[in-house]
Amino acid sequence: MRWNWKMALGLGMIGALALLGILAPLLSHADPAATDLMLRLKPPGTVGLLGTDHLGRDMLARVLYGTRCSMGVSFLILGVSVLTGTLLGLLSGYFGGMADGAISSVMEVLLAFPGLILSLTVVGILGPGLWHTVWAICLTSWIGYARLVRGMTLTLREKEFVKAAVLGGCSHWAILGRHILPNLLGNVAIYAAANVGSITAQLASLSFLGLGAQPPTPEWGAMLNEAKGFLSVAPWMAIFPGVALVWMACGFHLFGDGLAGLLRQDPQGSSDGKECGKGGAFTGGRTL
Amino acid sequence: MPGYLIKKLGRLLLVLIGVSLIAFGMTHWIQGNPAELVLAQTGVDPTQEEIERMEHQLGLDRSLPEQYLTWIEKVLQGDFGTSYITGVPVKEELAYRVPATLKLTIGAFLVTLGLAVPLGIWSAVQKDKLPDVLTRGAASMGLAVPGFIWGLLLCYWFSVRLGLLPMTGEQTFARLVLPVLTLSLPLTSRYICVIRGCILEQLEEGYVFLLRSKGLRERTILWGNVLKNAAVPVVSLLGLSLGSLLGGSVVVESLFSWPGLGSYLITSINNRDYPVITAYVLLMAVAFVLINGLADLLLCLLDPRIRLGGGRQT
Amino acid sequence: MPLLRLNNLCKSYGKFQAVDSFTLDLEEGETVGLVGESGCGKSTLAALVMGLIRPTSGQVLFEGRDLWKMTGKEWKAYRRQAQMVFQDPSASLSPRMTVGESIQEPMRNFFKWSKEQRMEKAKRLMADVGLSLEGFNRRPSAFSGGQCQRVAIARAIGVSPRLLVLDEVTASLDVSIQAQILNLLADLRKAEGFGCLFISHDLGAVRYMSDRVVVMYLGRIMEVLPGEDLPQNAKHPYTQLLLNSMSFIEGQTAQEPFTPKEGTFQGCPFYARCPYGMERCKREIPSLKSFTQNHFVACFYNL
Amino acid sequence: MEPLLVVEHFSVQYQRMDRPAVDDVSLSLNPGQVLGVVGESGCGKTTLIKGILGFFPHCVAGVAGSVRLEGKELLGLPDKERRNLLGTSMDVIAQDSGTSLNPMKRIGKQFSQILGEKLGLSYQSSMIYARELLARVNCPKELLNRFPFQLSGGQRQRVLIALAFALRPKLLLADEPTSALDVTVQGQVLRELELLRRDCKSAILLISHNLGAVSRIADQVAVMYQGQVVEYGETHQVMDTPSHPYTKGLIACVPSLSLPKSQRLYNIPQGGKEWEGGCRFASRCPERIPDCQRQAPQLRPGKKGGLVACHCCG
Repeated sequence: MRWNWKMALGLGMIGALALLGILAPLLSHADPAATDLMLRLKPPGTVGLLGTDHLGRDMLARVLYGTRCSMGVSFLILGVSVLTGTLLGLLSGYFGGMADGAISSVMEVLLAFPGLILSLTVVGILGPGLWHTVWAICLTSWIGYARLVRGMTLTLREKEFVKAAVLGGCSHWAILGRHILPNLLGNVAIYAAANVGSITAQLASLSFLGLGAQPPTPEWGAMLNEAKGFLSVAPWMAIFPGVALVWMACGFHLFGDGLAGLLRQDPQGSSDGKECGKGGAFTGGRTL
Repeated sequence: MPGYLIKKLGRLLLVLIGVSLIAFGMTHWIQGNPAELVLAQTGVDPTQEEIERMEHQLGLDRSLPEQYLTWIEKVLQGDFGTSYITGVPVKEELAYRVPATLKLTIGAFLVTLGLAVPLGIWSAVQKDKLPDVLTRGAASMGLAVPGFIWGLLLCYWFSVRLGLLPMTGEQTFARLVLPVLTLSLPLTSRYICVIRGCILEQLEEGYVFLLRSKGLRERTILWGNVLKNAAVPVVSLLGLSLGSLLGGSVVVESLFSWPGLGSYLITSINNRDYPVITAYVLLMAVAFVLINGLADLLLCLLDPRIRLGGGRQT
Repeated sequence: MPLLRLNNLCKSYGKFQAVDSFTLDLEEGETVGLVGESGCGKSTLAALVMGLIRPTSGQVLFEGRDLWKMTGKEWKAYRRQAQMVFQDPSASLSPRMTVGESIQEPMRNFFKWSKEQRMEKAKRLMADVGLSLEGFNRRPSAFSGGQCQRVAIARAIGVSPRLLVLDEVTASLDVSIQAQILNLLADLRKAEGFGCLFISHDLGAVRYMSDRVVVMYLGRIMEVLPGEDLPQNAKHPYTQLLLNSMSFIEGQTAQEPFTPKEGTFQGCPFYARCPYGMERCKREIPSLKSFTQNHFVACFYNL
Repeated sequence: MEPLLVVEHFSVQYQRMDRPAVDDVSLSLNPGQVLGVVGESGCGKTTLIKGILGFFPHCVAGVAGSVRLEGKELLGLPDKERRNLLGTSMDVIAQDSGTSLNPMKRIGKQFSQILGEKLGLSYQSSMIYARELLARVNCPKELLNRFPFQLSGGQRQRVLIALAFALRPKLLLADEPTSALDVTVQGQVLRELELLRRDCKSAILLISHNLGAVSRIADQVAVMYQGQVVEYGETHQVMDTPSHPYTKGLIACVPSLSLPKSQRLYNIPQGGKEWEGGCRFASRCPERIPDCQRQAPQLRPGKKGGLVACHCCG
């Protein structure tokens, strides 16, 4: 597989951030949750490298530990949605009938709730909290995968090589696993690379609304929420988590863009170039 | 065309029923026993007998389908119950909040179209030249970064640092500028990419080759043919994007303390004010489904292949 | 008992009759050619024969047993004994599997062979269809259309089928490659002795390959005749139209233009385009009548 | 007579290809004559047409030689001047009739748009002209009110032919105009093409993979193999007494109806390794001599007339 600069840069940005998150205890000895009201709102350089927030917590530690929360949770959501969405999409596209009817109806009703609102509703029912937001985002983000995979399965199912596999005595599971799944993984990867940015944004948005990670958990969205009230006195409280968030978002975006370009050039990568070519422009499904 | 519309209408109805079932489920199972809730407002611990009487009064002892029908009837009349917190009927609060949100979303939608359509076309025409590269770069940034970050930035520069535009106070035009910009930014970026992509895709089509080989001017080809064809996928996306505006409005309203539905929702979630949440969800879903229905209708009028039922769709 | 018998086979999609009252026998080792223009139901017929779709009415009988009444075991045996090669060579191989894996797959599913046995057989097959072994571990994208078609043929004959359905196997290939594939199929048929249903729009190729030729129009059989009777003894006006068009294109004869009749008719499907149409053709569907011993025509005009 | 079209030493090289797609091709075409170019996929026929039209895709790395229409050099012509030539002086019938018409416009509109811009006709008069044109290709005038997807493949191809002759071009480039059609329709469409050519006195450069179809209407035939012309001469001479082994093979490998039933089809052998120099056809050639691998043969007069590029039969 050839590389392109977008993908390499994006991967580098994300890798660097992930490394910072993993190495957080080595880079900052401060406890991200320890408050010290004596050291409130100190500007960067005076106390700690990045200053302190309104409760005197060390910003460097909070931004670094925030990586673990923001990035780790995003990947968790991504994993759950990719697995569920792909599985359900495959089943509903390949077998059709009752299963397809049921899954498609569920998707259609869930899609009737615009954008972030379904997630908001779920959090509304369950109450604010990080894990509640995780489930809320999972509930919406699998749909994109299911729709993509279902559509592609429907096209692939009619392809001659699948018919040939039927005639070659393959069982349904062999056809799904050996002939259909490998041919749509490329597009799922493109979609996922674009979608992970959107998941990060949703997670941060919900936290920013005060519904996601609850204080004192260090999470960038929640930190920005707290910083909102101190914009005029302590802009650094917003700048550092904001920069981190932008850094991560751009990293994912570049990576996704690069991957899409790469797989689209490579005719093997996407068995249905036209369809995914358009999907690329709409990737991520839900933006804020 | 009638066949297509009837089919779409049928699906729309089914989805609305599904939505109402979810909302009913919310009121029924999640909020706890409404009878107890109502009685709790009196401040005295109710007896079992009182609860049962109240349940009868509220119709809770009837079968579920019956309850659903009564509930639907009430909802259709605009009765969403009363807020647990303020005791004010939800309907009244909504009537005050809806116009504020409408101002915001419609404003953002217009800004999006006004910016994205010319920029998208320009970018496609100037493909790989400087204007295209710059526009695409900007659009990429707008797409990658979460909307509320833009909001915070705009807020910091124009309101805190320059003091140009107010963040609080009356719902004036000046106060609307920042929220509208914030809300439309991600969508504008997305539309620039989509419009550009659709135009470029159309330019590769066989009919463009035919028109070029007849020596027609690029202007005729673009304005007389390509734009209309490229509009089809864009229009089919319009409905969805209004949805993302509605979703985004929650964040923007809460960021700029705009007294719309979104900020009302956030307060209610924090207070577990279930009747408000249910009403909000129902309202949004219905609005969204209807908007999508309208977009379908528009698409149907635009594209003869759908209207006359035949051929492959784009 | 014929190897394959199609008994009054019908398949309709809504109001559209793709295949209508199709009756045909195919003997062991015989090649029947099926010719018709696009949309005449050729590919639907192939899918019906292979059991990929269910007929609306009528039966597909393999050695006298109805496909759709077979037990699981019989069905699996049928799957092995009837194989098919498709039109689009690049689409009929799984893009993510190597060519070697593709060829081995049916063997793995139908035979309890060891891996070595399978590899050996697959390599021998590749040589049989005229491919070098360099490509064994390559993906189909590294192959040309003609080579992919050779791979598809190797995959189909690898399980020693008794019936091979060839659906427009040469249609998307270059002329010189078409000839190669036709000759390859003719050689393999001689060596393996399978019965063959050769479907094509190209009358020349069908005649070259087939013992008997079936001419199909809008889902119905117009004429069945021995291959050597073409082109001289064709009787049906549609067969004659096909022959005329071919020789016109090849620059041999002039062709009279004929404007199709407007409207829809109950009777013969070819009536609208038939220069000899009579009152009776408008109302009645002609059935297949014996002209000579091996020659059947569905036309009122000639009988 | 002054030839209408002269192509001299014309080469087109794509990026990342080891050999030019069109390699040193020289052809000439007199007014009102038909030149058939025959070759299999990948032989550079379509690139040749695009090159004559001046439509080079982005991946073209280099172009050399000369293409002259009525003595006027076409390579490097400014866009505006080329646009004036296109349609009226030269026109093209594209390969794929399915995508060559704008799917969202009625046929009539498409006629009027082209006739309006190129001939300055009003909508009414262009409709009258379009009806006349359709009648000449045996199409009912009702087609003008239909959309392309409501037409059959044969009708679409006829509409394209009518559109091409509407501007009475001096040169018509036809890229596989009938190969996607059923055999019964092919004959009719070819005949209509021939009639219109006679009426408009246009010259046609007809490209096809089917030697038979070309020989029906072409005065001269050029056979291409891997970007090069290997045989070039009068149609009857090339068809009846072919000189080049590739041409012989192409004619013999067609399962013609006149072939005795028991006779085996002639096979051009499969290609061997990659081309390493010398004659491109050498690895498949049954008449190859050692010289063929070493030195590329030049196109020169053959024994039976015409031009042949072969060491053994020149």
